[in-house]
Parts: sequence; structure tokens; C-alpha cells
Amino acid sequence: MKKFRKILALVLVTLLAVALMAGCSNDGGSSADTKTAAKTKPVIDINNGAACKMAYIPMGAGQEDFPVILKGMQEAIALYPNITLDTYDAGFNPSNQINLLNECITQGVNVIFINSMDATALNSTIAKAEEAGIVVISINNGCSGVHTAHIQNTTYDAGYKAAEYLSSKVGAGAKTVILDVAAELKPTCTMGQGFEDYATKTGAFEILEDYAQSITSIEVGYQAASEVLTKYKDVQVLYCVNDNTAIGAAQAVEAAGRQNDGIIIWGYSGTPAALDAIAQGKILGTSYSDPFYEGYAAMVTAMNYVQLGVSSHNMGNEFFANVLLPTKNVTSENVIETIRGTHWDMSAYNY
Amino acid sequence: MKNKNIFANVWAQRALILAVLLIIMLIGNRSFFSLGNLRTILMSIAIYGTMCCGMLLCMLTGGIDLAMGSTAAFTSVVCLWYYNGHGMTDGAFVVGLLLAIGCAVLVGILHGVCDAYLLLPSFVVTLATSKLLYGLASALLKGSFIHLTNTEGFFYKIANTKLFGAVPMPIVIFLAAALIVGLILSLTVFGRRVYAVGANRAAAELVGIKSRIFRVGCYVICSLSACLGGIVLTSMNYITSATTAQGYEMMIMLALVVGGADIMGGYGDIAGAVFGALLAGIVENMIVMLNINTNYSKAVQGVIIVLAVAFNVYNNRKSAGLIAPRKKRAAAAPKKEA
Amino acid sequence: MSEELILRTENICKSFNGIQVLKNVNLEIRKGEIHALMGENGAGKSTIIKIITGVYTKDDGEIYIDGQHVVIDNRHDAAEAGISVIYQELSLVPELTVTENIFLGHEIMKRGLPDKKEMRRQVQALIDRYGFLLRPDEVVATMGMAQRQMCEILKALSTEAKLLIMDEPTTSLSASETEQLFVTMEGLREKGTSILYISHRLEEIYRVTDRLTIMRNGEVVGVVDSRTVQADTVTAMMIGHELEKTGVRVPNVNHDHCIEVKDLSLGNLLHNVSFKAYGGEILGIGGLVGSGRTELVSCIYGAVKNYKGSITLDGKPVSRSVAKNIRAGFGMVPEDRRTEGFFPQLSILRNIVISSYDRLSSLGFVRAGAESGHAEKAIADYDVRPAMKKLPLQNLSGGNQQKVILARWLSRDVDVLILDEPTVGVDVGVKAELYVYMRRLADKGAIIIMVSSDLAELTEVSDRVLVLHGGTFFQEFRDHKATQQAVLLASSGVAAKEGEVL
Amino acid sequence: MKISQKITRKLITLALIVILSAIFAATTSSFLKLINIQEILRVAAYTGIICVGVSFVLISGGIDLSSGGIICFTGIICCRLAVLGLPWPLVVLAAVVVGAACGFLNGWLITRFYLNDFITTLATGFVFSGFGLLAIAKEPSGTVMSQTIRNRGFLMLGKHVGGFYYIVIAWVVLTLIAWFVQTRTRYGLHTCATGSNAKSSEMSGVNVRRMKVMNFTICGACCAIGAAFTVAYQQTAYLSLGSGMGFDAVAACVVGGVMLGGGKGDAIGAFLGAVFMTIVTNGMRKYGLDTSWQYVFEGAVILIAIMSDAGFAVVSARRLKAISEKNANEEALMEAQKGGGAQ
Repeated sequence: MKKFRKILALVLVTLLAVALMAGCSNDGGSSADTKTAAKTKPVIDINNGAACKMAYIPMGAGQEDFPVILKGMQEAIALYPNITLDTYDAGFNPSNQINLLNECITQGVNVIFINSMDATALNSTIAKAEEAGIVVISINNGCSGVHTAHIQNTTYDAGYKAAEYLSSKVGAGAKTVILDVAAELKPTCTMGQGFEDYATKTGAFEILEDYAQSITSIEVGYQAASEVLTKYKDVQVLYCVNDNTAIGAAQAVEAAGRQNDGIIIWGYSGTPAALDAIAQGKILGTSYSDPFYEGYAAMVTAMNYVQLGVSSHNMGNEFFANVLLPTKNVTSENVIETIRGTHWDMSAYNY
Repeated sequence: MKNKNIFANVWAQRALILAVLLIIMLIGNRSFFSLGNLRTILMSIAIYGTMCCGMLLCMLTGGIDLAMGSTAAFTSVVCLWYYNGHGMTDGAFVVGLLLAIGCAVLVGILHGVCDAYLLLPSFVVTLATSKLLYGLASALLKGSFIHLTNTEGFFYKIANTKLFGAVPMPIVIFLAAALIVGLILSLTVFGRRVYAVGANRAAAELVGIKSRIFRVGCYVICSLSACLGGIVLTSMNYITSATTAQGYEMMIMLALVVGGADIMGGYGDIAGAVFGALLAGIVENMIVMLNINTNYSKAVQGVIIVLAVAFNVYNNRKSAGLIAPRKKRAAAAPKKEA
Repeated sequence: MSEELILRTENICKSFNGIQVLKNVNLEIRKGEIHALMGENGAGKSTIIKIITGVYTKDDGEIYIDGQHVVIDNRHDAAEAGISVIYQELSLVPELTVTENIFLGHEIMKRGLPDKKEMRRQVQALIDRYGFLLRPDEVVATMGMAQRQMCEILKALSTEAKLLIMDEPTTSLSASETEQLFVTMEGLREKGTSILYISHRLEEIYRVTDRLTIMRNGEVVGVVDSRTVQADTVTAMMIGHELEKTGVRVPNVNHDHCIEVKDLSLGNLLHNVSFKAYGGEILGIGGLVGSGRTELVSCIYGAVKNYKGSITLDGKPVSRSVAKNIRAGFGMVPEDRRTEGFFPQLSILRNIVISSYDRLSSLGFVRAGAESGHAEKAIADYDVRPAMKKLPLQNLSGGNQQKVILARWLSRDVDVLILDEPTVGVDVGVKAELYVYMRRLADKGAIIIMVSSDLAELTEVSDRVLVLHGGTFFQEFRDHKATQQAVLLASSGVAAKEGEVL
Repeated sequence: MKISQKITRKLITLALIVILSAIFAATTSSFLKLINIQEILRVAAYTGIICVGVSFVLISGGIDLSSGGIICFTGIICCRLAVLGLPWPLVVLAAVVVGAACGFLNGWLITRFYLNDFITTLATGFVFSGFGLLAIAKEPSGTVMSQTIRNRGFLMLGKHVGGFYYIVIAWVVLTLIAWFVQTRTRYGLHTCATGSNAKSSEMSGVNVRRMKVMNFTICGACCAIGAAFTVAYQQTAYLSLGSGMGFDAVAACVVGGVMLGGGKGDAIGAFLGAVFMTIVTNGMRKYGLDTSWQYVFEGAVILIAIMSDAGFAVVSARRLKAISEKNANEEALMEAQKGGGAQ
């Protein structure tokens, strides 16, 4: 019996080994090819029906603009016949994103779209993907390393523009708290910086605190704002770098019974809830952008690169196509028309 | 056996801790002591405080549920998904709520059966189901969010009304849940038996308590409290997704352990749990008030857990007569067997 | 002092929390003798042992080994001095083999690694030398209790112990296993090893020891020759007053009120067991450990459900649910009170009333007044000390814990009480009290079934004794005819003339 | 008996791995590619190295959930030192020393103050992440800054030779060393004894406290090694490094037969557990399913794996019980006859 078990163990191990070897020898040749051919990316003639496999790695399933971005991508896909797009959930963990990138390389996709969780952690893996001939396009949250293109809303300008607009609403030196993104995202989400820069330049605002949060849900926004309201009794402006925080802040103001104190709340990105809140006057406004166009732009950029076969590598070092999409200030004045034109899913609201 | 040392009393210890914190705040930032801030603290602990009440029962019987957050997310997604899909009426809400409750009960039964009948380590099981439920919630929403937009309906009003025009509903729900669980534990036969099962399962069987059914029951209550927490949270945020309440189980365990509950079962009470939740909320609030980087809050919480566990172990060991005074402590009996 | 002394202690004193637990204890143990140490719980036996073995440090006094003054500060010093202990709870590691267990903590090393071959050889040599039924490579988890005990002794011997201390080694052994142990001990004595033997059981003291030291309240009250001393003298010295004898009496048996077990079978443990237990009598069930005694009573109680056959109470079938049986008036004091009997963190009150909520609650709510009244009455009735209902049970002595468990059932006037080894680790005084409570209950007409390995208890206390052997009842002893020897014979499968063969 | 049972337990995991691999290989095209196998091994090696450390703690009867925090802290230290341009052996050494110190702190707290290890290590995990935050590079304003490592010597650790990443080689070597230590040395014996029955081991002269502290220390050191290789591969360290690893490593160990409660299993089991968990995750992705369903399947497979393990435990416990009863009965009979004769 004992002997039998040992033999069985041996057989199983051998089986596994043989299978491994067989697998390796199967594509041994092709992997050698990709190594030597790394510098020139394959040209895929998608115009004439060549198949192209794409993958989209958002931060995680809870990323709010993910479905809208996806909608934009899918609309662009329809331009060509044989393009497939898979999506992967990284559960808001950079290590998972690295594993998923490797997964995409393994599966031999042609294009990877990614909302990076960390500005530098993915660099080596993205470089590996680029080397394997994959077009890597980062969306919104970028990576500092070499990759084909980056699609983003103008975060810095949005902050600057919002500050510009708000300066007309309040007196000089208005006491302001910035409810900012988590520290590790700051290099790419620079609206707080834009706002601050305007403030230091013109002196329109006095920044009391740049409050960095790790999660961006309404609840955390509520807590943060509540604490800020208690800490700084005389705060006049809450500049929030995303809409959930802004909505949470609005709730906090209401809960504190200070809705008549004229505290101004500004958001960023223009989610359905934020548009609704603007329409109802709960928050003053937001730096609106439609993620649909980000998706669309990302996809079109990808298609261009795929057809051209150029990438960061064969264009020389550090090539970096930076596609910036504009934002607009949405307030109660233009919110209804914005809602009518948006690709966000507003079906749950009555407009 | 009169104890002259007042710090041997658990509540004296807790009062001391609170006093120290309050003194720090008195020096650090006076605005901590406003009524608004008290409400802020209570609001911030309301959700996981509610969930604590269920988890307490689970922990008392020696179980642990790391899928609390995922259960809350999944059930709230189910409820809101049905609600939005069926005209956003109060009737749809009731059906959705029943669906959510059904799911919570199923999840609880799964956990309980795995732990009590199949004798699987509960923390691996609940870890696996937390992934599973996250996946299901995410699949139901196709990776997206779902909004609660009907501000007239009952669903919206759960969290957004105030009792007597002053006390927000989530706090009321938290206190009600604590009160109910407290009454169950102190006044009912069920409560007495929960403690008995936690203290010694085999002995409980032999005095006619079906300990395994009790444990399953406690897991079900635990999942139900997660469901309640998820629904209230959804109503509070007007939105839910698969990531709702993620990581809450850690806050819950922190609150319970700080409140004197033992992860091995048999120790703990609702007053302690409420105290634990409150302390966690106060500390989090303090970190903000004192301008400490919020990233450190987790680390501070960690230190507090270690201190709290050390206090509890000290109290329990002393009541078990394992700690001899002063010099004999080193030679005291080895660690009690897990 | 003609004989050489292996161990001599001089005026050992020790106090905890200002309470003196040892007062000038002088122990003298000769070379090659089996020396018994007796005393009630709390007499200081374990404390002196722990001082000799280095678990506690003494406050005052000297220890001499082989006439040499030694300082024992920790276990290591004790082992160096040649003292080995076999504790009440076995100290083997279940996942390891016999060899690994024996050499645990002092492995033979070769080139930095344990020398398995050499250790195995030495263990085999030891086994051969003492003639034990052991295999060096067997994993302890797969062995029976007696084998583990052997392994334990072997472990003590492997360190070249001059003095072997055995702390109630027979608690978990059946009669024949105990006999086997005694033979082993005698063998060791012949080879010159001294043994300090601690036990509650007088017959064992007579059977195997040479001299006997008796302790009371932290003092040595006498050293006697254990071959000639009278049992009365010993007990009198131990407890300071004469033990109240329950005496032989004719019980008032009610033949109309009975539990009838018919053709009960359980796996390969029990085969077609049939018997009746009547109201008003205490029925003793004897047999070897593992003969199915515990399983038999568990079946009656409903804790084991998958049996075949029928169990009826006054003609009505007995349920297979513990809860239902408790409501019908059943009660059980389980074999191992630590793991199955009580709730250590819970208060005395909760431990007593836990089985009686059917009476102390309405609509699922506890009636607090009734609850605490019930517990207070039980604490007073059954003399639980200290009489503090809020105290966690783990802080009580073993005897009082057992009183609480008994009170749990007696306070609700049970009709059928099952006791499985009711007096293990309970001192003589409390034992007598427990017997009185049992008898009082029987006199009220209740059915009492008592399983015991303690032959004296079985023969003294029960009115009728049934002996299990080979999965079925072998002999019945009626009308107090059971003697210890007869029961011992019957449990080993030899028919004794006093009882009827079934 | 003992040996064959241990082998049987591993055979079950191995068989599960083979069956799953066969299914994935047969139904997907990319599973059995060289590049994918390299990737599986790399990911498994990261989990696996942590599992080696965790297996020591589990065998000695404890549990360590702080590995995520230790990885974060030591990873950040690696990153900072590597950016300074220190030679890689020094960087790794520093990380290992810090990791071991973290582990030692765990062990010391738990043994000195009789704390529950589950909750304590969970808490210290947070604390170690906090240390990581203290150590991470910051801009003058106090916000966290990402640093890219350009230290060639250190980055070499993240590279591969002949298709095998260095981390995989380290993993195999560590596993073999750990296996040797656990099964062949006195240290391993004492670890197993501590986990199996701490009280008995204490009485036999095993320094139980020291064993526990040592094992936590080893676990911390292993986390540091895993972190060093991972940071070298990712070329940076960030605050969420290692998040979730504490639970994942324990789950992998349990799946590999290193049971909670102590005394059972060894590093080979932990190795197989890590491979199994990685293959499940990796294979599921090959189907192009919605990622949500991958989470569902992952959870379900872990459940099934521990259920099958429990099934095995029940069967072997029954067998053991039957054997011991048989032994006891035989002996009792034998002795009874002897005893009867004597009477």
C-alpha cells in the first residue's frame, strides 16, 4: 500500500513534468520569436477584418466611471469588424493589476487599457508588455514609466478653472479645505494642486488643510467633512476632488445644520448623483467630464497605434502620447442641458 | 472577595482610558467637545456598530465571520437591484428586503453548517465566502454602481430621517440593535445558552442545548445584522456596489475585542461592544482633530487592539486565578490551551 | 537510620498570597522503595511535589538527594538530580512517535541532527528491559491509554531517574491496566528505583507501596508502614475525623418505576445489552475502560443516538434527544467534568441553572428572581464553597465543581440520574458528601445509574452492580454482594461466585 | 502509518493540482504556454515564500496574519535602501533583519502577555503598515511619493535566468531548507511538539515560548525575503504592498494540509497549497469570464478544497480511532486474561 502510494506520487509528478515540458516545447519557438521581434510591434490590419484582442483593467469593480468608459470603448469598437474586448477586476490592488497585466501578456492580447492603481508599481510589467508588442494605454490614473499613450481629463486645469470660477463667488481669502485623493494618487490627480496654485497666485483662497483620504465613498466623505466642519468652524469652501466626497460633504453640512451658512462645495467628474445634487442645489457645482469620451478616445488611439505598428519603443525612448480631455464647470445654470447630453446612466433619476 | 483596587474593575479601566483620551482632546482641540462632533462620531460608528451586535453573538459562540462586509454589500445590492428594477415603490422595497434577508439567512446557514457541522476553520470559510459574495454582487451589477434615487420612498427614508427631529435614524437603528441584542443576551434563555455554548460546547450538548444549531443560528443573526447594516448604509449613501462596507469586518473585530470579547468564545457583552465601537470612533475622530495623517489611523487602531487584548487577557487570567501577585507572575502557569 | 535515603527534605515552607500552604514538611524516601503520599485535596501534596520538581521555588528549607544538599530552581535542576514526574494528565505529544516523545527535550545529537537510529535503539533496549508492550515508531495519537502510560513511564526511566514521582497514575486506567502498572512498579523497585506514589485510593496503597506519608493542612501528620496500617487509621489521619460510612442498607426499591434497556447494540462496542434499573436503588455499572460503559449510559441519556434496540421508561420509549429527556426528568454527570461537565468562565449560578430554564423562564424570558433563588437554594443545599453565586466556576476546587454539577441536576429533582465516574479527582470528604446526596435522591424514588472505575465506590455505594465485559453484561451482583475482587474478576471475564452470570 | 498518511495528504493536493491543470490545459489554449507557466511560478513563489514562514507558525500552533504588514514595511525599506544605491546583499539583509524583528515582536507580545495570536497579529499587521508609512519616501509637504528603483544589482533579483525567476529559485530552496528543518532537525521536532501539545512539550523540557517566538521570527524573515524579490520585480514599493497576503498565505497553507491548531503538515504542503491557489486564480482567468465570476469560482474552489481536506481528516480520524480501539481491546483482553489468571 505504501509502495503503491509512492509510485502514484511519482507518476503524478512525472505527468505534471511531462505536461509542462510539452507545453513549453509547444510554444518554445514562438516565445523566442517575440523576444527578438520585441522592438517592432506587429501591424494589425483591423480595417480589413484582422482580429484584434484587447483587455481593459480598471482599478476594481467599484470604479464608478468604469461602465461609462467601457460604453465609449464599445461604441468605438463597432467601427471595425473583428475587435474583442475583455475586462478584468483587480480588486483595487496594484499587485493584482501586475498579475492581470502578466495574464494579458500570456493570452497574447494586442492592446491593454489600464486605470493604474499606483504611479510606479506597474512600470516594469507595463514595459514587459510593451516589449511583447502590446499597445498599453493608461486611462486617468497614469503610470510614470514608458508606455504607448495616456488618456486623461485635465485634472490640473479643472482645479484651476474651478478655483477661477469660485473666486467670483466668494470674497478674497476665503477659508478653504481641500478634500484630496489618497497620497499615492497625487502625482496624477492634480486638481488639488491646480486649485492650490490658483489660490497662492491670486490669494483668493486661504487653504486651511489639504486633507488626503484613502477611500472615496460618500460615507467617508461625510465623515471627513463632518470632522472638518467641527475642526474649522469658519470654513467657507470645501473643494472636493471627487463627487462622492462632495455629496458626503453636502450631507455633513446638512447634518450639522449649517445649510444656511453658505458653505460652498465643489466636486470633480460629474457623476449622476453629483449632477442630481447640483440640480437640487445641494452642491454648487463640479468639474464635469464625460468618461464616455475617455473610453472612445482611448479606443481610437489604440486603433491608430495598432494599424500603424508604432509604439514607444520603435519611436525611440520615453515616447508618451498624452491625450488630455477638457472639463467644464457645471453649475445649476447648465446642469439640465448637461444631464440631457451625458452618457452616464441617469435612468434612475427623473430628468 | 472585595477588591480594593478600583482599576481591577473593567469599567473603571474603560473610564480611565476614556478620561485619558478626553484630556488629550481638551489640550489638543476643544472643538472635539461639540454636540455636532458627538453626532459625527456616532454616525461614523452607527453602521459597523449595528453589525457588531450580530458579530458579538457569533464571537460568543466561538465563531468568526470575516464575510460581514461582503454580506452587507451583496444583500444591499440585491435589495436595491430589485427595488430599482420594480418601479422603486415601497412594495418593491419590501420584496427586495425580503430577498436580501433570504440571501443573508442562506449565507449564515452556509457559514454555520461549515463551522458547526463540517468542522471547517471558520475564518478560512468566511474568507472564501467573502470572495464569493463579492463576485456575486459584482456580477449582478456588472462591475458597476447602483443608485438609490427615489427620495420619496421608504428605502431612502430609512437613513435620512431624524427621530424627534434631532437624532439621525442610523444611530437609532444602531442603539436599537444594541438594545435588542443586549436584552436577548441578558434576559432570554437563548442568551444564556449562547454563553453556555461559547464556554463549553460539549457540556452544553449534555445539558440539552443543541450547540450546533445555536452556532448556525448565531451565524444567521450575524449575517442578518450585516444585511441590516448594508441596507442602512445604502440608504445613507444613496448608492451601493460590490465594494460597499469592504473592510468593515476588521473594524467590527476591533470594536468587539476592545470591548472585552474573546475570539475563542464565552467572554464579551453588548455594553463592551458598544464601548469598543465608540472608542474606535472617538480615536478615528481624534486622529483627524489632531491633524495626524489619516493613513496612521489603521496603525493607531492596531496599537489599541493589542493593548485592549492585553487588558482583557490580564482581566480574564486574573479572574481565573492564573496571575499571582507581583513576583510570582513569571512562574505562573503556561498559557491556557487554545 | 539504617537504610539509605534517596530523598530527604527538611522543613520545607511555602506560602501563596500570605497563606502558608506548607509548614516544615519533612519527607524521607528510601532507596528502592515505593513510598505513598496521601492527603485530602489542598493538603499540600501537589505543592511539595512541585517544589521537589522545581516548578515552584520554596520559601524555606533544604532538599537532600543521596545525602547531598541540592538546589532545585527549575525543572532542569530536578532532572539533573534524577527526579522524574509522571503527571495526572499525560504529558505526551500526540503527533510524535514513542521514540520522539521519550527523547523530547534531550535528543541524542549527531553532527547537529537528532540521531534517530541511536535513539530508536535505546528505546527498544528500554522496552525490552522492562518488557513493555510498545513499538518505538508508533505515533502516540494512535495508542490506547495504558500504552500511553507505559510510554510515559519509559520516558521517565530514560533519564536515568533515581526517583520517579507518580501523581495519581491510575485515574484513567481500568482495573487490569492498573494491575499491569503495579507489576511494572514492582519491577522497577527490584531494579533499585524509588517511587513516590500519590493516590486517593487506599487499596492501591495497600497493594503496592511500602511506606506511607500522610499530609494534612500543609503538614506531615505521620509516616506509617503501609502494609500493616489500618484503613481507618489512615483516613482518620487524613481528614482528622472518622469517615461517615454509608453502610449496608436495604433500599426501598420501587419495581413499578424502571428504565428498561432491551437488546441495545452500538457499533462493535455493545451487543444486545438488556437490563432494568429501578427507582429507589443505585445501580452500579462496572467494567474495563473502553468496555462500552460510557457509551451505554450516553445511549440512555440520548447523547448517543445511533444505537439499535429499545430503551423505555415505565413502558414509554425514551427519546433520543437530550433536551426532551431532560424535560422528562433525566440528568447526567459526565465522565470528564473539565471537557464535558462545566462552563469554566460562567458563574456558579449559571452553571447550576443552565439545565432548568424550562422551569425558570416564561415565553423564552428568564425570570431573574426565580433563577437566582433556585441557584442560592442549590448552593446552600449542597454546600458549595465558596457560596458566591457570581464567582466563575473555574476558580473552585475540583470537589466543589463536581458539587455544582451534581446540584445542577439535584436541584431540579431529577427522576433519572446518570453518573459517569462521579468522584474522579474529588477528595475523600466531598466524596462522602456526594454519596449522601445520591442516596438521598434514591430514597426519594429516583433511578440512579452510576458508572465507576473505582471498585470501592462501586461496591460500597451501589445497591446492585452490573459488570460489562466484551460489549455485553457479564455478571450481576445483587443485594450488596459485590466485592471489589469479584467485580474485578467479572470485568476481566472471569465469573465470580457472588454474582449471577447473565 | 505516520509516513504514508502524510504522503496521502499531499497526494490529495497534488492530485487536485494535476486534475485542475489538466482541465485548464485541455480547455484553454494559453494555460500551458511557457510564459504562463513562468507567470504561475512567479506568483506562486511570492505567496509560497510567505507560506514557508507561515507554515512554521502554524505548525507550532499559532497563526500569523501580520505577514501583509511585514511585507509592506520591509518592502518599503528595501525600496528606500535600494534607491540609496546600497549593494543588494545589504538591502536584503537589512530587510530580513527588520522582518525578523517584526516577527520577534509578534512572538514576544503573544508569549509574554498570553495574547490571542489571531487578533494580535491582525493588529500588529496594521501597525507594521503604519511603520511602512513612516518609512516611505515623502515630499516635503508630507505626501507620499513613489520612487523608482534604478539600482541594477538589486533589480537583478526581480529578473529571471533560463526562464526561472530568481524568486522561484529562492522559493524552492527555502521550501527545501524549511522541509529539512521541520522534519529532520531537533528544531523541527520541537516546533511540531509545541503545536501538538504545548503543555506536554513544556514539561518535557521544550522551551515552548522560545519556540513560538523563534517561529514568528522566521515567519517575519520569510516575509522580508518575499518582499525583497517582489519589490525588485515591481521596481517600487507602495503602501498597499502585501495587502490581503496575511489571510491568503494562511488559506494556502490550510489548503496544503498545514492545519490550524498545530502539529500537522510541513513546508512541502505549504508549497503545494501556494501552487494550488495560484493555479486556480490563473486558470480561471483563461476563460474570458467576467472577472466577477472568477471571484465566485475562486471562493467556491477554496471552500471545496478545505471541505475535501476536512473529509480526509474525518476519514483518517475514523481509521485512527478504529486502530486504537482495536489495540486497546486486544490489550485489555490480553491483560484481563493475565489478571484473571493471577486472581
